[in-house]
Amino acid sequence: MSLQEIIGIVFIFIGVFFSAIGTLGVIRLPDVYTRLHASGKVSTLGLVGLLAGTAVLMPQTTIKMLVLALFMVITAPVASHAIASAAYHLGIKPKAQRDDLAHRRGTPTPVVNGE
Amino acid sequence: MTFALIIAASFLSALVIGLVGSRLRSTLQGWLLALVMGALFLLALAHLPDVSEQGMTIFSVPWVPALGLNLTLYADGLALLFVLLVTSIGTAVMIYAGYYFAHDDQAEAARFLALMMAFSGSMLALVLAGNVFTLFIAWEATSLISFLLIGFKGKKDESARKGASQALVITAGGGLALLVGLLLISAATGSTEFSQILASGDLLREHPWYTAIAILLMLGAFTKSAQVPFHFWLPGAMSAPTPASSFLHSATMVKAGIYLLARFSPVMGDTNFWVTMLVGFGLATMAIGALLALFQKDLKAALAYATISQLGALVALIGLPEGHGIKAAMLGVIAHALYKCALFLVAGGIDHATGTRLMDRLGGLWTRMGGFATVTALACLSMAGVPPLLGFVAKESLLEAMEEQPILIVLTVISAALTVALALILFWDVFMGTTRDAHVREHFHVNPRLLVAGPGILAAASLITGIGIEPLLSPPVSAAAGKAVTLHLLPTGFNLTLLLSITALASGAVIFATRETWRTWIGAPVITGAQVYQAVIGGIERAGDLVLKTQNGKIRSYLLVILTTVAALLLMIMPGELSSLNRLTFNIGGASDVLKGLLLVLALSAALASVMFRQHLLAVLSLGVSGYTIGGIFLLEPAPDVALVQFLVETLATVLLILVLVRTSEEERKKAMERVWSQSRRGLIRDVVISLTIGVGVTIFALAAVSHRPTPNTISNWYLANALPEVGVNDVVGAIVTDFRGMDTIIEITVFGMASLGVLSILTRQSPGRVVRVNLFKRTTPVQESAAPAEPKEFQPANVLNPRDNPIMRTVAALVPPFAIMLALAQIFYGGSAPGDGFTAGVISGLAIALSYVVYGYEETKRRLSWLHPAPLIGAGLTLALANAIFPLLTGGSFLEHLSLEGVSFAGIHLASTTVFEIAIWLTVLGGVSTIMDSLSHPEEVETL
Amino acid sequence: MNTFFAIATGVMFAIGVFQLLRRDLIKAAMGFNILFTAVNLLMLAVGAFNGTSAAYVDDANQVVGQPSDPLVQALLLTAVVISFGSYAVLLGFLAVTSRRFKTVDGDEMRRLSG
Amino acid sequence: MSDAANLALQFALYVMILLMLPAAYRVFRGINHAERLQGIDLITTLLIGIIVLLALVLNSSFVVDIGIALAAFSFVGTVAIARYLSEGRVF
Amino acid sequence: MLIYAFLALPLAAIWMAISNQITVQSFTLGYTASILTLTAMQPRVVTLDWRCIPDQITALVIYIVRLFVDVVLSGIEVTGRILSPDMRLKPGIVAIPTYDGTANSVVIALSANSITLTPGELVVETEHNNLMYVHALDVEDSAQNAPGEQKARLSLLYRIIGEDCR
Amino acid sequence: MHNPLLLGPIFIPLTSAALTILTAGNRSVQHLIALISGVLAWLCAIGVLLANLSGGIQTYPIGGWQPPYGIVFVGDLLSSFFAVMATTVILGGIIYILGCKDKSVSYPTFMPLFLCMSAGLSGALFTGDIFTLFVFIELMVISSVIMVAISDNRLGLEAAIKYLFISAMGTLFLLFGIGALYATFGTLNMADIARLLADGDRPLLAEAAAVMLACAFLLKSAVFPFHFWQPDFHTTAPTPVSAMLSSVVVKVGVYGLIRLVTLMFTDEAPTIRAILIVLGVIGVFFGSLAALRTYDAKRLLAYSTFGQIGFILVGIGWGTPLALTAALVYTFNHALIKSSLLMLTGVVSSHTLGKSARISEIGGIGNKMGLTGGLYFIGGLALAGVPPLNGFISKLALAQSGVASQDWLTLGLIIGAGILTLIYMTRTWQHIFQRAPEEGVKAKPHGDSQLAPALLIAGCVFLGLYAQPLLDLASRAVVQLGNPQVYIQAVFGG
Ligand code: NA
Ligand code: NA
Repeated sequence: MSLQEIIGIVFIFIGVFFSAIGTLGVIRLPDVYTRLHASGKVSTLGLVGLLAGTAVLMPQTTIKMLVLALFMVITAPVASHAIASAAYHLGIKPKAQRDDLAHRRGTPTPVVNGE
Repeated sequence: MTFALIIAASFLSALVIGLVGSRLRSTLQGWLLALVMGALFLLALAHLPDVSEQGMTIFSVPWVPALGLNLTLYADGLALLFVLLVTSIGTAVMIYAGYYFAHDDQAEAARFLALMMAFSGSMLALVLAGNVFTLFIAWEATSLISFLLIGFKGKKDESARKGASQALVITAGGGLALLVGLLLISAATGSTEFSQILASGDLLREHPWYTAIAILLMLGAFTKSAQVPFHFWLPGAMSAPTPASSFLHSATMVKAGIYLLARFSPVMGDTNFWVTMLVGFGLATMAIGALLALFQKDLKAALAYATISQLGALVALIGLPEGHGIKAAMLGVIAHALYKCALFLVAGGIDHATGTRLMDRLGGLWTRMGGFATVTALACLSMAGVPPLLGFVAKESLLEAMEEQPILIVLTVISAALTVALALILFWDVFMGTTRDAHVREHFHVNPRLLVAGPGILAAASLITGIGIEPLLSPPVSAAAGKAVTLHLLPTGFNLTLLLSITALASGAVIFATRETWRTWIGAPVITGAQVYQAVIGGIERAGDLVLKTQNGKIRSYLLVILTTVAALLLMIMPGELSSLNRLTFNIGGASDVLKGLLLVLALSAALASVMFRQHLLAVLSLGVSGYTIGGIFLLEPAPDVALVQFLVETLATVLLILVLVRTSEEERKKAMERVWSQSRRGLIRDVVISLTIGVGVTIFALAAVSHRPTPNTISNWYLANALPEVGVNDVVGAIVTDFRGMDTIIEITVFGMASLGVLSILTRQSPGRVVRVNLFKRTTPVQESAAPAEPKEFQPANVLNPRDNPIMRTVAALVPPFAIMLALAQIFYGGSAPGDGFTAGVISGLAIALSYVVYGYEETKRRLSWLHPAPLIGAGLTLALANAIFPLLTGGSFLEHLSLEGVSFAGIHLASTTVFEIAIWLTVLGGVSTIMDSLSHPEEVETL
Repeated sequence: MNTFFAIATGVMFAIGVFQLLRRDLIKAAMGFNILFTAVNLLMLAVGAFNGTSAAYVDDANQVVGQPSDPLVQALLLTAVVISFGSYAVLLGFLAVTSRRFKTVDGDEMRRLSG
Repeated sequence: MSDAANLALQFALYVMILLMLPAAYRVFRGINHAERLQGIDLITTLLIGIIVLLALVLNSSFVVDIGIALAAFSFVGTVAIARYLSEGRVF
Repeated sequence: MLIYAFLALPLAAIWMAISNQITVQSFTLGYTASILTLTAMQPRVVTLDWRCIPDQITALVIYIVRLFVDVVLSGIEVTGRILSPDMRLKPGIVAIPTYDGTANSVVIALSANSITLTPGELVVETEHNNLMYVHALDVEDSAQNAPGEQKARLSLLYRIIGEDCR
Repeated sequence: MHNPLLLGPIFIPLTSAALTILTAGNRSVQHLIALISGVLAWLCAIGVLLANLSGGIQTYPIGGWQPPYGIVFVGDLLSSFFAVMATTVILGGIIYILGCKDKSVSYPTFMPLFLCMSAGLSGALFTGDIFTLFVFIELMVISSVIMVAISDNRLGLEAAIKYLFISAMGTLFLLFGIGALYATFGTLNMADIARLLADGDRPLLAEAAAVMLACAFLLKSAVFPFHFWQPDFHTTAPTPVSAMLSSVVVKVGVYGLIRLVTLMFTDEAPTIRAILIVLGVIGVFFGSLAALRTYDAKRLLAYSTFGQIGFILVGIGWGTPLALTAALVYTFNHALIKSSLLMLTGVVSSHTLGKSARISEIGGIGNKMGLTGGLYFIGGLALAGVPPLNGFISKLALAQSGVASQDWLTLGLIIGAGILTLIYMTRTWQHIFQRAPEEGVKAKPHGDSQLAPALLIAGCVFLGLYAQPLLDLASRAVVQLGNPQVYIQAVFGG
């Protein structure tokens, strides 16, 4: 294996690792809001890793990878935001020690219940 | 040729009277037509000497030679006899009809008379036919015209419509049997021409099909000539205006069956079967008809049953072996026609004058209708068989023909006695005594004076022919009988025949005298053919109702039937396939297979989950997952182009399905879903069994397909080799889609465009009047200002809920769509070397626009994208695609030929027709996707074409 | 693997048929979708199976490895688009049934019978 | 690319596809719609990763185009469904 | 709109990337296509001031780099939590002021974006362009730090949109 | 012979469809385009037929790609015969549309859909490629389904939904068959498949393909037990569409079946034919009995189509040259008769207040409509096979071939069922045109124009009186069908 391949593979494994952790988080974390942190950030990081690895292993795709990564970094948080917002609207209460939003809406604060 | 002219003249005068008759007085119409008829009669008479015993083809025009269908006329004595009959009776009837309609609408009279003339033509064609199909055509034509004539008063009279329909069904149904019989005859003899058929008697009688042919011919004849058990249509046909009843239903049309039997008797007759059938049915009909006639109160009905009886006698006569009865039959035809027609016409006159035909309301008309009474007396005497009238001669020959068989003679005498009784009843109850109904007495209309002329001529003819025109009558009868016949018109001595005649007269008188007595003893027979007919029709109708029950309206049961059928078919064929499955291997060849397997498991479980979920959204989402996974499988295949399309289509499908969820009432959806889950155990098991059976069938099918795959020989290798040199692209799939099989793609995008126009149409149809016409480049906004209630809310968080005020969403919605459209454009221009093409570009652009909708809202997006007229875009795209396809034709090339500017390329794009095509696809698909989404989301505001 | 693939096709088909036979028309529409997916899988099984590389040629008109059958892929593209068109029309219809017939239950939508 | 690298890539691909199972589990057995949507979002992200890896395995750079396209339009899908969840309509 | 001429540049770059054609011709085509696309789609993004462009670009690059850094950091941060046995969770939703009720929507979007990519934070809702409700994994920590971070973030964002031209 | 005229019946309507989308704002222009395209398509179809008579089978490889690699259009006598029939009736339909007062017909998307349906129809007839056949059939299906859904009859939607589901089954069968054929032979060109089938062994899979394709075609022509969609669909369609569906569109299935048994699956043909006879007889009775008892005059005609297709299937089933000739002639004549009858029913129901053809509402409505009544009567008689109309010729030919086949049971059954046709047609005629309307029922003074049905009925009469040419044509087509080698050579050598 050439150095380029080693670097590429390393990146890819980093990517796979974070993807796995992101998925694990989605299983493990207690409510949808906390899980969004895992699915939105960690798995995005995983993807970025994979993209970086691909860019190394297949240099002709570097710019494409960059474009894709940028796109994901810009849209992934928005998607998370959209899901969180929808969840809150659906009346899914966060497991929260403090809920300014509920407070603002006039509902008594924390109901520790994700279901 | 003359005979052809006679037929043509009938039809022609029908046409003329139909066209101009309404301007003439109906009596004039009647006289004119009588003139024509009379002329035709004389013309035919003039040809009497020309017609030899041996018939011959006199006229033939090929019509459809391939089917042996020619218009052939064949003349012999038999035919001539009937021609004379039709034209002579016709003359009288036409005169009568003119007066009969004197008080009616002239146009109606013209319509009626035209039909009558057309009938004459058809009847003449029937008897002169020299080709089996000519015969059949004329046969059906008479049935049809009879149908129209019976139903002539059908506008108000339901029984007329019923009777017409019944008569048609019976006679035309018999006609179909006749057709088959004629087909068999022509198949057996190898010809459709009478000239040959009539020379093939031995062949036919020996033929294995003989019985079948005989039965079929008899079916035709018996139905037409109202033989038991088909007789009932004839009384039912009495709703026809009287001239029609007398002409068709006593004198001519009902004799068509007699004619048919007589015509084929030389080649088909004289076998045991023939004799038994004809004599059996004939005599039965004769007796039953005569009996039933006595129970009728309606004058016309009584006459109809008497006709049935007489027809029965004629059939029996024709059936007699060795042509014994032919002479009597021919005489009977003439005699019956003359007196019965006259009687019918009288009945019409009475009906006209008194407004009723019920004998128990009539009586004592002698004083008021002297002419009619005289006519009736003559006709009744003829009917009763009193010398010197023709009826006597006919009855004499009848008895003479029968005299060898005691049973026959007994039946004949009984019937004759009944007929005598009927004749007496008819005359006595109508004309003698006092009028029984006061209303009739007071409301008597005087008939037109000359109304009696028609029946008078006929009655006179009965007398004259009886007394002394033997020379006139002899040749045709001889011709029909096929041998010289001597007619003895008056008793030649006291023999058995005369004795029987007298017996019949005497017993008839007794029956007449005791009529009050026996009428109370025996009620009218209960079961009649009409009831059987009703029962049969009722049975057919019930069968129809049963059939209609299968159309139960449930789409599920329809699908169930279809799928069960296919499952059965698959299970029938596919097990045979199992033997060829030994080529199958269960190995897993490498990583790609494992991955595919994983994805397959995922796809299947997602699909299964979509079945199991009780909430629609969940089912939609799992379906989406399943679709994405399938896309993954395509990718591993590797089929990147298909995978991309699959991803896109699945996304779009999910969005659309959600739009549908939005537009359907949640309550109804929940109700439906609850019902799905409360399905009975039996139904569930049935569905599962069907699904599994089909699954197994498809599995075997797929296994077979997999094991048969023709690796080395497919035409695909040609595409792989030629994509780059011929079309200049690296993506072989793309080359096939846009060039090698570009036509499929044109149609495919048309389908897509039409589908979207369909969604548009069906959704905007809900709000009619919203058709907005747009200029392609100028927007006339259909958007109505929705008067949104501006209720101030306490707290309005700006979130996804209200993305218009959500800066996060707005910004992303500004950035992503241009990016997506650039992506789409790249697929259009560089699709030749990468996955993606015009279609994927269109969907991506459409989804980008959808994002704008989601975020900016419908109205704001419409304002911003003022160029976007989705539906016209479809038209533009299709037009471009077709123009691109047609263009090479103009330069002498092929339709959809690949054109490219050799050596010219810009930014790596080879300038070729393919690019134009891709742009066209893109436009169409973009228009389509936008149209679908617009209409599903905002049908009230959507801009239509 | 082919064998498994074929079996999976059959299973997918069975699922689709079962779903199609639900009285809830929206579910039945999903069954429609699944059935077409299944038939697409079958088409794939028919032709494209032994490929190790996509059906692309390089600029020297060479194919690397064993390409998957391009014709079947092209047919699939057409079939996918066409079945999607039908599906979209069906969805369009379902979108108005609720309003027009006041039901999305197939068994209740039987004014046309007899 | 060397065999070892290829093996590693295939391994990575396996793991990524296996990861889709728990993500799909979130969709199928989620407690509420938001979680299911989250699961779908995750699946899409994983799928993009898989596509990129596949481009490497198949050694065909054009496959990544599919990933880019998928990223673009799956985002639309997520946002649309989120809006449907919160407001009951899409646009 | 002049701004599109400017915005078309990155799009043209993206065009060259996705079409794999890094040539002048490709740029020309891509640029033309971008202009057309932008004109067609009418996105409303930022105002343009020629004098500020260099600064804007600098700020944008810094922002993008920070974005990537944030992705990495927050990824690692959350990973740490997921992998720890008790996940050290003190979740909650805190309101963070955006300081300026009249803030440009782009600013809010970008700041929301970067908040969401900040370790342990996720924007749930925004209110009247001056308040964001942020879900935090460690609510105390976030309540303490977020306003300050937001201030720094905003100054960068105002540079990007050219309102805080240096 | 490469003959670009083959493109006409397909691409002239298709192009016109595209143009009518663009000119949707102006109905007159739409109508003009449609009329011109109808005439041109008709002329092209006739041109192909004539070229065929003089120069043998006509082909056209699309894009210049030679078969079996490219798609080739083939106009042999069979397909040009069908195409002439289709374009004739379609032209009639277009003329009807010009004078039609239906709301749905005035809808701007109607014309494009109608033209696409006709393009799909001709395409399905002319294509020599089995997959393209599928594509064209889908075009036809989708266009017609939409026109039915937007029909003035509010239940059109219900019918359309049901049809869409059932038609999907047909699509599946078709794709199954295509897949199996491709799996076996690696090609899609029908001539190529025929060649390979004739040369090599015939694996069971190919037989499965035959069955699947047959099922698809049976479904398209609404043969028992795949018929359930048809009465609903044909009844609720807007009149001009219903006239096309019931007369020519169902015939695509017939065409496909004939192709199947004469070109490709000649060895399996006896089995398929035996099935066709059984299904045909069932259809004859099923359709005729249902027609007798149904509640709507249009629906009656739809059920009648079900029955009449049965007659045609029996002809194909007998399979002798004469029987096939009869089936072809029957197909042609039925197309003219059924389309005109449906149009006439439409004319009458356009005079009712609710545009209804329900028996309960339509009674006596035609009482004052002498011409319509006369035309309907002639049409009804033609349908029942009464001489001298064209329906008689077809029935006669069929009956003769039945005698020649000596299949007495079937012959007896179908002849017996013939009387049912007569019963329901005359009953309906009496009900609509002869009786007086119910008290208080007034017919609207203006309704659809009856030019088109009058022309078609004139055609019926003409083809009855001047029947030989059509028979000759059909029998020439049958002779050609008897030798598939000619077709194969024309595709590959031409
Ligand atoms: Na492509
Ligand atoms: Na491509």
